[in-house]
Amino acid sequence: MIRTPALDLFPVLPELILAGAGILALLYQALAPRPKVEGHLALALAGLAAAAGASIALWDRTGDPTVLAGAIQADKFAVVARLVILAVAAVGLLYGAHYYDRSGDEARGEFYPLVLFATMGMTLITAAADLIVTFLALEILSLSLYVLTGLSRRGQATEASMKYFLLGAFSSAFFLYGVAMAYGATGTTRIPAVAHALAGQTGSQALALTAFGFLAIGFGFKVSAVPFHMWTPDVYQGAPTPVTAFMAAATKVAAFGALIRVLDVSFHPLAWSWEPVIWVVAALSVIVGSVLAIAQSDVKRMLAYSSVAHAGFILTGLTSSNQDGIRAALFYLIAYAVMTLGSFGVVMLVSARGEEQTSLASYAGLGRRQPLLAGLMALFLLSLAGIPPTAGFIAKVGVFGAAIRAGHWPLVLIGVLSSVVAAFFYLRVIVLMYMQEPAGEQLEDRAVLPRAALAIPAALTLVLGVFPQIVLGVLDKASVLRW
Amino acid sequence: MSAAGLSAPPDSFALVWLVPALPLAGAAINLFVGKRLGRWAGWLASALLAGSFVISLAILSHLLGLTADSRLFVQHLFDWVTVGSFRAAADLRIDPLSVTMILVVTGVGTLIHVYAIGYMDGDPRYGRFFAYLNLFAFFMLVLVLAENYLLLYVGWEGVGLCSYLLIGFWFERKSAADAAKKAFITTRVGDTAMMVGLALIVVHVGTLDFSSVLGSDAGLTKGAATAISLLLFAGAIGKSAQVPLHVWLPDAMEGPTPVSALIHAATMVTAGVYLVVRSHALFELSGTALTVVLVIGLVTAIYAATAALAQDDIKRVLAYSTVSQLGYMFVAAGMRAYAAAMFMLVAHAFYKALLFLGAGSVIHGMHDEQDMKEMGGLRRRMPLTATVMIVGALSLAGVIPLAGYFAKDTILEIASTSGRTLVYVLGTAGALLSAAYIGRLIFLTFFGEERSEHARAAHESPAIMTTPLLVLAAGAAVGGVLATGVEGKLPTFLEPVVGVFAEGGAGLAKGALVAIALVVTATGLLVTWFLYGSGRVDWLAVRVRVAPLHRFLQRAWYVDDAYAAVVGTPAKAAAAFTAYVVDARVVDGAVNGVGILVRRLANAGRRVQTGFVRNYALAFLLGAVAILLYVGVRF
Amino acid sequence: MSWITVTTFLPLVGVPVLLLGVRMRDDVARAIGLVVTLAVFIVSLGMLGRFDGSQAGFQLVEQATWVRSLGMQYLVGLDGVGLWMVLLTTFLFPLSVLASWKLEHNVRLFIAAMLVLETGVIGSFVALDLLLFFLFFEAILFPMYLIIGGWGGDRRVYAAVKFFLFTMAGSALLLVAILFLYFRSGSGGLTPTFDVRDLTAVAHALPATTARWLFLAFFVAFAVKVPIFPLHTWLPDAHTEAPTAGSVLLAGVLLKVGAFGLIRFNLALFPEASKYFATFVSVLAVIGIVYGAVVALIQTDLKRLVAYSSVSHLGFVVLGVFAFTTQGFTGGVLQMVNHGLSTGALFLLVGMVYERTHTRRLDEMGGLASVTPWLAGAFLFTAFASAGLPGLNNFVGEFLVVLGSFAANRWFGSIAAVAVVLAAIYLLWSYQRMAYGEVREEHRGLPDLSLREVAILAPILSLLLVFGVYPKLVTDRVELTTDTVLTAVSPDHPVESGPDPGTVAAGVAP
Amino acid sequence: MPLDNVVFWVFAPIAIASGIAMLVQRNAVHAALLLIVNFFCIAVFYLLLGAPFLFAVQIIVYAGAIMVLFLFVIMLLGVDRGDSLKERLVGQRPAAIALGIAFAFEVFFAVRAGVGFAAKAPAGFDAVNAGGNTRALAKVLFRDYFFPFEVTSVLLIIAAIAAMVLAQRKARAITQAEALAAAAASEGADPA
Amino acid sequence: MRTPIAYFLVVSGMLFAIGTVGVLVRRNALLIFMSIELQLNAVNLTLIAFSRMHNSLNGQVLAFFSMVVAAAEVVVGLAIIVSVYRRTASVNVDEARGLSG
Repeated sequence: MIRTPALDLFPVLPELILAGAGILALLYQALAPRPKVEGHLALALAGLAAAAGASIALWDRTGDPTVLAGAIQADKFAVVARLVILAVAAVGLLYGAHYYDRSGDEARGEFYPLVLFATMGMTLITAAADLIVTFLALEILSLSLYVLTGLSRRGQATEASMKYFLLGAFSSAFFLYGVAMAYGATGTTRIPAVAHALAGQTGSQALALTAFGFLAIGFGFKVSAVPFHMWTPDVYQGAPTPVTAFMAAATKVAAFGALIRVLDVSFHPLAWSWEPVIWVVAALSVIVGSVLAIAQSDVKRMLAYSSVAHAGFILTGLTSSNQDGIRAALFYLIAYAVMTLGSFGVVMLVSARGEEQTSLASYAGLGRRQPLLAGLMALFLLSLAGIPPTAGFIAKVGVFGAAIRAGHWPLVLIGVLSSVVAAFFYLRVIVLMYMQEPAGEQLEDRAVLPRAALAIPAALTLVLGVFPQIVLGVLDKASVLRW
Repeated sequence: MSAAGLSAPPDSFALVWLVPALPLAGAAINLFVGKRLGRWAGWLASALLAGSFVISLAILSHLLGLTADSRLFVQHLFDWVTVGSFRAAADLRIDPLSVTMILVVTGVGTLIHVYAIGYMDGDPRYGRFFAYLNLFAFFMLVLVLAENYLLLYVGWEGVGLCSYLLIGFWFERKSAADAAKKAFITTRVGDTAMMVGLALIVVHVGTLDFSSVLGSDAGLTKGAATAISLLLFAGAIGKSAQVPLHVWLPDAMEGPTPVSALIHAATMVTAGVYLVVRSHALFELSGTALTVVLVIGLVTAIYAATAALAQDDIKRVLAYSTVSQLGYMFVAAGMRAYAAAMFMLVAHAFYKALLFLGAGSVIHGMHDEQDMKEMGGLRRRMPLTATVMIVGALSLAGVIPLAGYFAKDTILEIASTSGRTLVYVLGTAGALLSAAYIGRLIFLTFFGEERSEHARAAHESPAIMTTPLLVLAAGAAVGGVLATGVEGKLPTFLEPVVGVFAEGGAGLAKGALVAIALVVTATGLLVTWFLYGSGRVDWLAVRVRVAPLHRFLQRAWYVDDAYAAVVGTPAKAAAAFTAYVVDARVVDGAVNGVGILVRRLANAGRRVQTGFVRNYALAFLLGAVAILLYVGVRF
Repeated sequence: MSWITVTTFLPLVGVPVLLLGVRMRDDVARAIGLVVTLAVFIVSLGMLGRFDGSQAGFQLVEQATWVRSLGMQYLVGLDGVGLWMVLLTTFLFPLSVLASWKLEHNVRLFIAAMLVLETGVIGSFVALDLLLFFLFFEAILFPMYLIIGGWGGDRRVYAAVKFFLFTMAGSALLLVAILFLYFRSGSGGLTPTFDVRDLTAVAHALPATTARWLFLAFFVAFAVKVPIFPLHTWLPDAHTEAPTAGSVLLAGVLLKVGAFGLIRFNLALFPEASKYFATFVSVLAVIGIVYGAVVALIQTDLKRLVAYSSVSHLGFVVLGVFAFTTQGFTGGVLQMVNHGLSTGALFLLVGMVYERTHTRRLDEMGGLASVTPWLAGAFLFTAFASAGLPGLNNFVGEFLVVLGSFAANRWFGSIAAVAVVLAAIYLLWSYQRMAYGEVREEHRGLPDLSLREVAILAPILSLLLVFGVYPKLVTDRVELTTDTVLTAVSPDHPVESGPDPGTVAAGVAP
Repeated sequence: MPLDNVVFWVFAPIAIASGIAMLVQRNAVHAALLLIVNFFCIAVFYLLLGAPFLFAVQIIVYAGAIMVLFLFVIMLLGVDRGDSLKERLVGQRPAAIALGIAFAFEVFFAVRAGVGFAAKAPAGFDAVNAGGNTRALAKVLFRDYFFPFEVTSVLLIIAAIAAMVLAQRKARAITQAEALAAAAASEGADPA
Repeated sequence: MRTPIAYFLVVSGMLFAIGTVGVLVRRNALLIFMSIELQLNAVNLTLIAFSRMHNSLNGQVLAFFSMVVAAAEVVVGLAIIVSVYRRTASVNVDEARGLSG
């Protein structure tokens, strides 16, 4: 008989709830005579809410930080990351419900379970304490996203889906190779155990470093860091906008969550060796993302490049391998999630029925035509550009501060100068909205509900900008990785 | 303002602040409600200035009642600039020099105000004119009453402002607007040097108060004194239209004639002389500076006199004459004969104001014709004007016993007795030229045949204009009583300020000097009579025959043209180069260049994003290999 | 009462009302703007009353924890320089609102942008926490950008973007330096801080080379804003394209943030480096003075001309400040106020001219002195003030700067003085082309100043005169700040404060 | 030369060669077959390395199910005519090959530094595999890795959804590919 | 076993490299995908080799998980490729260039 260890499933309750909700959604779609959008939405949101509740309940959990035979890390970091992802998913679902309702695609019932499963993968990855769990979670979220990306009638979506899949699978192989190398180096894939082995010099340095390299490549792909970013613009542009919003915001949080664990736990003993890699990748991301965004004429594509740049900023924070860096990165991720959701939400509302109006030109005169949308968009763009008093400003100060504290001021210099370049293309949209006349007739989506949903990111953008301590106070605790 | 004044002893000195304040009030009133006052604006302005004159007289009498040594009073109005150790207050100074000046300014000024009531009658901006005139008087009085250089500078620039406003009073005419601008800017060149001079004073002495700077314990070195003096003198050159900054004054004749009389003859232009006299301690300490003053004055005196010879515009003759006469004052100052300079200043104020106002009367009568070629024989049409102008002319030419004679004769005498033979000779030559150009003016204007319709239709001016003329003529005639030679009344009065002139002994005998002066004057007048008054010479034909020379003189030795070529054109080109090449192309070009560069980079980067998924994978692998290479190096 | 906090954030009171009042009439929006800005002005006057000129250091300080995790505090306070900058700001804003009365489209948004801008600017002047300062400093950008780009001239977008990016690029380095200092202050087990007062000691203890690099980082940020040659090229475009209120505030207030930053941060934090770079900075300032004036000489666009004159005038400020003499410094500060008033007034007047003639090109104007004598008169008055005519405000400042810099370096002072001539040339030249000569046919019958315009001009022109005649209003309150800053720069600097009583006594001198 | 060495040196070249041959093979079906060969070689290595269970899984699942699915799709889509090997992207191929070689070398050096070519496998693996590899594996799997094991189920559900969603036709008729994909999904779950 | 573990690792690395090159040089989406499968198999070999080296079965378990993942991935991947083929009647990835720049 195989003796199974004591089951403490409490720490993975959120994932279990999500998986359950996903299966229920699937069943609803399959068994209900006429599955309704409202039904799906209610079910999915309830699942998210329950998962969130379960996560919050984990906040004060004491006891062994590593549970389930070393597979899961039950710390505050995971709680915060989960909550962010769940919130993003909720907004993403709201967007999606509206989007598929509007586009007249036969009710995409699969959207809801897929988002729930993807969310589960994302929350799981941030809590993973074993590299193989990380890998599995990574695959869960990736496979869901490949499908979600193709979840549209448009040819672009299919193309994006294929590109995403091929490159994603390619990068998965690298990631897995990294896991293998880590195993080879230390004889284990438990994230804390790897660290212990490396700190105790019992592992092989060479293999460990190689493992780090491969894992960094895999994560680099997921977080869209240069030069592993090239799928990003195509996929962001091709995917249905709600999926883009969800993917852009949540994947980044999830992937960075896992990356932070890997870097700051597993490979913490090798920090001196990996910091330069992150440094260079951060610099490249910031520069390439900012510069290439300038030449774009499609808003989604532009935001995709901007997301590359933001990945670079977060990495900038991570060059400091301590609590400062983690806290800064977490805050940045929260801020980024908020503003990305917000901006893609506006993009969705502007883009009319399908995705006809995602070109920059369709933003001309938006300030006149739809002052509310334009105002919100301006707010999100300013936040993305890092102008106070928005969340983006505090976020940038945080990551730059962390990097400077670690002595990486040249990187920060690159970062701030790239922000200036980046400001240019954010401003360009604002120029279009407020300083130019509308060009021709535009289709307009006047739905109220998604607009109301936008109030959440808008409010958060300001609140995080003016009273960041609310969140930072929480992050002070969450940025301590217990292992 | 008045608080400080009231705390002073209850005599007329305490009222000194009213001297500038009255015209200031007039300016304010006329500026804001002048239109409503109508003709009363002029009367109000004149009355207020007359009030100042009365107070000035009271102050004079009070001053005369004091012993020579105690003739100094400083009224503190308020602290103006106090920064660190540097302090400059709004203090007014009463001493013989400033009292002399305020008497001239308020006295002659009042007369000119009254004259202007008639002259400006019917002008649409009548009220504003008097506002400006009053404002001018205010600044001029501040200038001469100031107890420190900074306050003096306020007046100095203020009169420049008013000069600008008044020259450009008829701004619809482009020439007037141009002249106004030219006047302000040209004088500002000198003013700037003066400002640097003030800075230098502060650096060396720490204060700008006359009592400290000019006192014996200022502790200036000879070099510093030279630098300061020359910088101050540069200001004087600008304001008093000396070579090489004289070019603005002839053009300034675009202003209404009372303005020319008040500002460009009697008062403002003499501020330079006042400055030199006031600062004589510095100049004397330097020595070199005095020589410069002397040379500049001498050159100007002769140069301007030659130019005056060839002008056709009656006011331009007088303008060049003023420049020349101011040169004489600087010559005097340069010879340390400050009292002589001051006397010439006073006398000149009378006869030149008289000449200008007379010319104004002529112009008025000629329906705004200023060209002497169009005049002639006006003595019949406007006898009173002719009479007083001839008095003024004779005074200027230096005919005994008119005021002008004493003024000029004193200076030449000093030149001779102090052994400055060259100065004496050139000064005498200048006197000859003076007699000639003023004679030419008189003969062309008042004698001979009427040469135009206007001349034939000319008429005498109203009493409001002629009355001041008469007063001034009296002054020009008998002003000599103030000063006969170095021991006259005015020199004695000024002695506490400027000291006694104590050089001499050498040179020609008094009788010889008088004789030479008479001969010279007579020659000048006679020659011009022969040429222009006798009717025997076709002067227009002569002019054609000596055209190049005439042109040379008429254009005042082409100085203006030279300036335009040497300063104006290159400066404009340099400015254009800076703006359109340096600023737009280089500096801004660099800025936009960065923008373009980033954009190009972006477009190049876009091309990398080909859409080929295999390219993406290649980039991916490139990154992967690079990272692995790095970690490979690390182990 | 928390004077500073109230003054700083009072403007924001109007913003939600304006943004949410979708159906609001334009008049109501304007009225809200005017009432709020006037209220701010009145409150700020209270601040003037509470300020004690005889007390060194920062006053009316308010402190509160804010973003504990980042070490950022809400820390505000005033010294003499800040006080006048705040007053200048609160004074100019109501005038700018009034000047924008004729603005037509999207008035609500415009007024809201103005109010946000006001908070940003005041905040920059009062912040004593470096990061808080940076926050305000950056927060200024967007509203100003909107004002230029939304309501400006033909090339408004170019100008607005240029303004934004230029300033942001400058401040990029600033942020790096600020963070660097912050962490430096935490070395040795201390709690790191952004508190300027505490950082002063930290910064003074830095190695010379480090301090110099930091100085440069700060300097670039502020030099862009001032602007110091050759970082000025955003200014003419921004000024020219901005609507009247934008130009007024840009010239009157925003540029001062740069100069203020130099004083508050560069000099105070890095005295040694300031001294080290003094000649370099002064040379740039002198170049700016002459350069701005020379370029202004041949501008045909009235606004552009005034813009370049700003470059020249701000050069005076920098020159004075970096002379490290009491006179120069005080003159510089005085010039900050003066320039704000006189150039602000010039832009107001240019706006009024433009409203009538619909052109800014000098060659399309002429004869305005005949049709609109009061407008022309006001313009001339201001032009003379700007040209440094004694008795009006600029003179004293300029003279003190010349004096102060002259004491430090004869050449700088002298060259700066030369620019005074150039100022007279371009101002008079432009006035002549605008106001003198024959009236153009299409300009006959233009109305002279309206009551609203008189209400705008009367206060500001009066101040031009008041500060010219009685500059002590400003200088007395700046005196101790001057001493503090200069003592830091050169410890051997003689503390010169106050006239010794007695020497001023009126009466007959010996 | 011991047997395992012989086996290694026989199958290693075949594995490499079949891999390379796959790259240059124009016909997709042939390429798939070459891949099966390759997988078989790898399976043999598993046996050598003491993983008989995985040897079986490799052959059944990989070579059997997965590659058959590939072949099926190739034929279904009719893309077995063979495609041109001409490269249109400039520099793509040389760069790819160069980087590939560089990559292989990097791994080589990492292995040399991290493991060393002298190091033989430690003794005592039989003890690890005590009670049979499958049983030992199960012990580890269900004790240490039971949670990840459960997690894989989600993966499979997603695979099923993917098959349904992406391959569905408008009429929502279940196509062969869909059926196959679904079948493969359940097969993937089988070994568990 | 006498064969050094490193040999297996090197073979694995070479196979991975071959798979990588395959992704880069093949244009048929199916072949690219097959190359990726080759990469995954190479990794599995590495895992099992390390498992032998460490005398632990963890590596084998990891390889097992990897196979499950590979299976799921194949389903999704083939479904995507089929849907692309449906739309464009081609599995040539070079023809998928609707998104670029």
